[in-house]
Amino acid sequence: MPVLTVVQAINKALSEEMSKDESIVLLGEDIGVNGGVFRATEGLYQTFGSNRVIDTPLTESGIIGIAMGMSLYGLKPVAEIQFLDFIYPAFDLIVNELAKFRYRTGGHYTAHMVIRAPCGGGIKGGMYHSQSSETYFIHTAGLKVVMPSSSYDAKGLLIAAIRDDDPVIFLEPKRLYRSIKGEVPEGDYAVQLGRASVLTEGEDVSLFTYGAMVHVALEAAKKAGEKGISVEVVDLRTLSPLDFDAMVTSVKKTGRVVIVHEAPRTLGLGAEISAIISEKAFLHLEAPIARVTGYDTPYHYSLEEVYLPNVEKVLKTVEKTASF
Amino acid sequence: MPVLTVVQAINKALSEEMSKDESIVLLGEDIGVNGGVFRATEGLYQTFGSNRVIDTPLTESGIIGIAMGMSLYGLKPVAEIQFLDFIYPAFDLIVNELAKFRYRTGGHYTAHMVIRAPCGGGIKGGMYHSQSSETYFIHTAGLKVVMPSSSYDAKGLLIAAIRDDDPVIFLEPKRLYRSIKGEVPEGDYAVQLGRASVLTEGEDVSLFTYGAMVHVALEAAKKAGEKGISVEVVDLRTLSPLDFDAMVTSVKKTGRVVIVHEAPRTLGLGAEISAIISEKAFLHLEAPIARVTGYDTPYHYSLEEVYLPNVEKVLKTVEKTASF
Amino acid sequence: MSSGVLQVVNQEGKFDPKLDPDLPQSELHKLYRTMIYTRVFDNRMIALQRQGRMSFYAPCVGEEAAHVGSAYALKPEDWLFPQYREQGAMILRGIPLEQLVSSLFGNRNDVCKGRNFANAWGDRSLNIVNSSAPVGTQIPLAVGAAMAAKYKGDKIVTLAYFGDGSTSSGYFHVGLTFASVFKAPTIFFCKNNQYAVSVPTQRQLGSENIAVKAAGYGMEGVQVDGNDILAVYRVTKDAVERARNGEGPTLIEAITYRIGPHSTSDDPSRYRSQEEVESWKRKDPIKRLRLYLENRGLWGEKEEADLWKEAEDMVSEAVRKAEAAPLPTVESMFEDVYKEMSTALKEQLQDALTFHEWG
Amino acid sequence: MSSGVLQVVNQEGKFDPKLDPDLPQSELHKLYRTMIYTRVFDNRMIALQRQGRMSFYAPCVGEEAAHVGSAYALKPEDWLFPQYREQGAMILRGIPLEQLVSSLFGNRNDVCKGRNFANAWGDRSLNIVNSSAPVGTQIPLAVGAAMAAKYKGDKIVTLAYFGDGSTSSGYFHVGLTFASVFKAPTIFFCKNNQYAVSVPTQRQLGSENIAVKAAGYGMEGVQVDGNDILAVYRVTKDAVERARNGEGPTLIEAITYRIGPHSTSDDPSRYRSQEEVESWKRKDPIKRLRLYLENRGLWGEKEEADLWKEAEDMVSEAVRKAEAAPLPTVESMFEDVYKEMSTALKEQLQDALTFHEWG
Ligand SMILES: Cc1ncc(C[n+]2csc(CCOP(=O)(O)OP(=O)(O)O)c2C)c(N)n1
Ligand SMILES: Cc1ncc(C[n+]2csc(CCOP(=O)(O)OP(=O)(O)O)c2C)c(N)n1
Ligand SMILES: [Mg+2]
Ligand SMILES: [Mg+2]
Repeated sequence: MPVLTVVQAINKALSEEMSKDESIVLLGEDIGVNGGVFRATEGLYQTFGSNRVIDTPLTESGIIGIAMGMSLYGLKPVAEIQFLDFIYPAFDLIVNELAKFRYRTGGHYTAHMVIRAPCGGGIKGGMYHSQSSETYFIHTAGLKVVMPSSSYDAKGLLIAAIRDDDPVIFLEPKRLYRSIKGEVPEGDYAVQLGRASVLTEGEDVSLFTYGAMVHVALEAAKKAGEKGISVEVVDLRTLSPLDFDAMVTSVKKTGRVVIVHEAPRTLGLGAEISAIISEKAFLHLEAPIARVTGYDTPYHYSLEEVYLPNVEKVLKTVEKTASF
Repeated sequence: MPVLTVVQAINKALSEEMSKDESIVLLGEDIGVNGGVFRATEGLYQTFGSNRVIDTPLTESGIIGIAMGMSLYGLKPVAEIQFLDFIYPAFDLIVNELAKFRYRTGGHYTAHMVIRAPCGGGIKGGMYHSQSSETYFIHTAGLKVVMPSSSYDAKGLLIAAIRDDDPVIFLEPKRLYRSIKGEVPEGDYAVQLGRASVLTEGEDVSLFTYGAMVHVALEAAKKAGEKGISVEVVDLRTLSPLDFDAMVTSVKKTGRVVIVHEAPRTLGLGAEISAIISEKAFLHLEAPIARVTGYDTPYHYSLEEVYLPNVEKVLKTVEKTASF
Repeated sequence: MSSGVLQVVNQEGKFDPKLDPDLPQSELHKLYRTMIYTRVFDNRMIALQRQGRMSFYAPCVGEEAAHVGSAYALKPEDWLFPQYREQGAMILRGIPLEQLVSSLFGNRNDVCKGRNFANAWGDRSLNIVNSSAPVGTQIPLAVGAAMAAKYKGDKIVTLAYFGDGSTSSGYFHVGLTFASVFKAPTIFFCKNNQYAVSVPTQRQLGSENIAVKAAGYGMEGVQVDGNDILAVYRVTKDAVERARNGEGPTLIEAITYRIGPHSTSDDPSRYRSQEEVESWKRKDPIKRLRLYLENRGLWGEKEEADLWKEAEDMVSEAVRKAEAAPLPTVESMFEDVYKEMSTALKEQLQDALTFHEWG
Repeated sequence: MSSGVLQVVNQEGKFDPKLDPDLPQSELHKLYRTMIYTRVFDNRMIALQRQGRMSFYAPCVGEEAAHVGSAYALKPEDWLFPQYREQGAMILRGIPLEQLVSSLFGNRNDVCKGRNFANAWGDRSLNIVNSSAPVGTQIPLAVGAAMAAKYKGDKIVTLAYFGDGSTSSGYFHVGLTFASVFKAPTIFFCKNNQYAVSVPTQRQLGSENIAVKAAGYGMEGVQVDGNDILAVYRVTKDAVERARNGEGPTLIEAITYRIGPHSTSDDPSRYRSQEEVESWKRKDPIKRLRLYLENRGLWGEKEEADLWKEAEDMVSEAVRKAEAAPLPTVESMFEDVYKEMSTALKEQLQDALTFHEWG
């Protein structure tokens, strides 16, 4: 099986799906002639032409509004937002139109489309090229939210997102684009939306995470294992709708939970996970649910190593939780 | 002391502060000649003139962008968004500029301003005139978020918000505008931001809530009291930054928590409260933390009574939590 | 009307034969009939609201020619993106009166399952995309649909309605920008009814009018007397033809006036004079078409009386049926958030059903 | 240059005496000097990035005349809202070179405490509002500041810089709408450098140019040769005077070219030809002013060599000092989120300090 980086896997998903389905078109800034600032759409303009790989004017509300109008008409657009940090000019369209269209039209009109956006930190991009703002989308009923952590999932989840009948916000941890490689099958496969994945089985602590933090979590789990703590790392993969069952099953086994994400702490996804577990597995809990998260400050440029959860922080928190 | 409705109290706060401080100007749609669609700015145009009560073009990004530019120059604008549901065209400016200005300029430039917006349901306004989207703002570091539940607090908190050096999102539960009356002192007083208020002392269950739901909670607490359950109702008032201490103190006493808000459940403020209490008072908890919230659907027009938390729902949940 | 504003029929019903589109009698009757139905519908909905039988309504009295005339220039396969004040266009294209009322009541017969507040009509089978409340969002959506049609090779156009206030929205700019860059077959139809709630048009623009904004996009821009249905039809038809021939978008400014309140919650006496309203009442678009028809010998007292009676009866019938329909089911509240109901929503539905039984 | 585009000095340094603003020698030298410093600064920052000593940089090579000439038309009390590619305006107004570099390094000496990524300069004491990354947001902010100044009776103007790409943003529209409705003393200065990253200007607009968009706002719109610093100064000065006299805003389109990459992460060979770049290099704004100075006998070889040497030395010194400064403190990461640190942030600071010790 070919070994691809995450960004190559994304490129593959786009190009294979576009070959199969003429109703898929791409829109975004610099995605055509230039192949995308992260090269996610490299070569697609050459293969599929300017009618299907559309370099747009510089306006995110335009990109999303136009893509959505196209989807109402029956196309399946995949819009790229150059950095998740720049999605907010389209926030009204996403919250008030995209998320509510199926609902408010009684299921008659639907927006079958995907918004792809590089997210998260770790590339020294400062507060406008590092945001993890998934909360805004997870809180919005009507949207699905997905974030892969590996090349395999990147391709499989993107294919699933493109085929999904609901609007999907597809968040790509940009620091994994080139730093993570993995085997990726040629051709058709989809990773089902809404399903978490247990990456390491464990008995002592459940570690729930997603995106780039999966790799931090795995490293911390390994180190914890060396110290005799057995950690179950669960990659959520789909952030909305959440896979409750996977989480509750794991907690019933371990009784202890650490949640890791790089998004700010207050009302980051960790809050919801903590609340759900309290509701659904209260009597199984043997320690407080701990969160290791980004801080409630704008993302810091020169101190990003301080800002981000790292292996040490996760490890210490796992130890503390295990020994509570 | 005069008895005022909530909307009259807001009007008073605006007019008294404007009389004292020339740097306060108001901006919004229909706030001048028309006195505001909810009449919150009634009479102010006549008193302070068109330079201080500015009827704007129909663009929320314009209103917030202009108000913010004014605040950088040293004015203290109070911008009205006609319904919170229409704030999103300004979301980019709020998240990427307003919330981050002090931070990114090293404290040199600050945005001393307030955004007022009627929020919430109960007036048969459907999905675009009933939203409770406080999560988007609470999750955003750099913003303060306030929601009063009485006439007294409405005036006192708005005065505090107008005087505060940080940008404040001031959310006004529109269904209370005329349905709630109360004594409001003439003249100067402020209700400190960041402080919750214990409305009824209780021993068995802590009930955390805010805004219009306070009145539902009080009613449910009364009925619970009749059944022998003593409920402590805490009105959070400031949603960001949260008053941890008040909550933890209450939980240490009762060991049982019910959270009520009309915002959608997933990543509504209840999630954060639940997570914080798990973290800070785990060993005091005697029952799962329960949430009574709006559902994860767009706000429903004709079934709003089903959508919203009501006294019965809260009461049943309190009973269940008390008897766990 | 000032120069540069196309007019075919003047206030007295005199018309310029060179400009008259010369529609057949049956078609003229259809237009007239639609406007009368619309007026009757509006009046009845306002009455229902005043009687407390409906929560809210936004009438279009005085603006019927602007939207009926423009919608009439479209083919059924063309797509319409309404704002909310185009009742006549809904009726012309064929949304049944009972459906319009059911939507306002939010009852179980409503095709949108009672979920929408006021004037949010649409119908997929008629290529009318339901309007929503946020001002301006329909503009880029209409452009996107037009670009999709062009991509698929469908020879259709899209038309977006919006008001003078909506031109201040960022969506106006991004919609016109995309349309001009991609030569999208879209008609941007602005109903300049002089107010956005209480705010007069001069507060929305520094330019002398709205049509002139087209130049900033290298686009055709025209002004038309919005109370003259034949003039409206003419300019829209020209724009539609250009768009269908691949010559790109047009911005149309139809000059009209909102005779009624912004909505049943609005008190227009706070921001405009009765004289102003009266002066515009004299320009009533319905009267205008009637005078034209009479001048051409195509209409009389008897037809007039019969038509009003018929419209009143049809609207009464629609109201009667709609008012009898029950509320939507609790289950339906949780449908259509996603195509398949999520686990969380299934749980929440159970919760709602439990509590609904107590209620 | 095409007709309608103001030019004072042509590519060969020939100038039209009737249009020449006739600045004193010392002022001309100041402008020239600022452009040379800017060029040297740019080249050095690119070199630092290539050497891995800096993470990212966006140069302004080729565009110096457009922003230096326009900033020069302002008084110190006027407010500047930069985009990010106006290094020369920062230098002209007096931000110390060392501060510019410290900001790029994000070190402890940076007045913004090392929090910003690339080119986010500003200085409150110089009335320069720090730029941020999101495209276009500075436009309404500049209008708001101008309206506030007008309200306070301060006779100042505000100037917002933005690029051709930024004209597609909704902020462009709402900013110009407010400015025209309220006659705000704002100059909208568009540096049309032909590209927004890889996207050429024609992809941003259906209109033939950017200046024509002013008409849609009833606003003055002018085009100027952006590589001719005297022409830029002239049109900006006129606009500033009009604004200061209460005659409202102006949209200026300065036609120029980005000779370098969009940023150090960009590879322009993917989207434009070397010939195109070469043809614009021949229009170098620095060479243009030098030829003008030489033609007027105000500059020679010796001065030229000395100036380059001086600029190189000053930039070296600034880099040396900035590179020696330590990172900001962990504490400082939690400051300025709010005026007072919240309880949650205090707890988080403790957390960070704990973990930072282990690291
Ligand atoms: C984004 C947004 N802001 C505010 C409102 C409240 N609002 C509803 S209609 C309206 C005025 C619209 O004016 P115009 O576009 O001229 O249309 P008209 O009502 O005159 O037909 C306003 C301010 C809204 N619906 N959406
Ligand atoms: C809202 C937003 N979208 C996308 C970007 C990414 N981006 C940064 S600069 C730029 C191009 C800007 O072009 P222009 O306004 O012409 O200025 P120039 O870089 O040419 O000076 C883009 C797309 C951004 N910073 N902000
Ligand atoms: Mg209007
Ligand atoms: Mg550019």
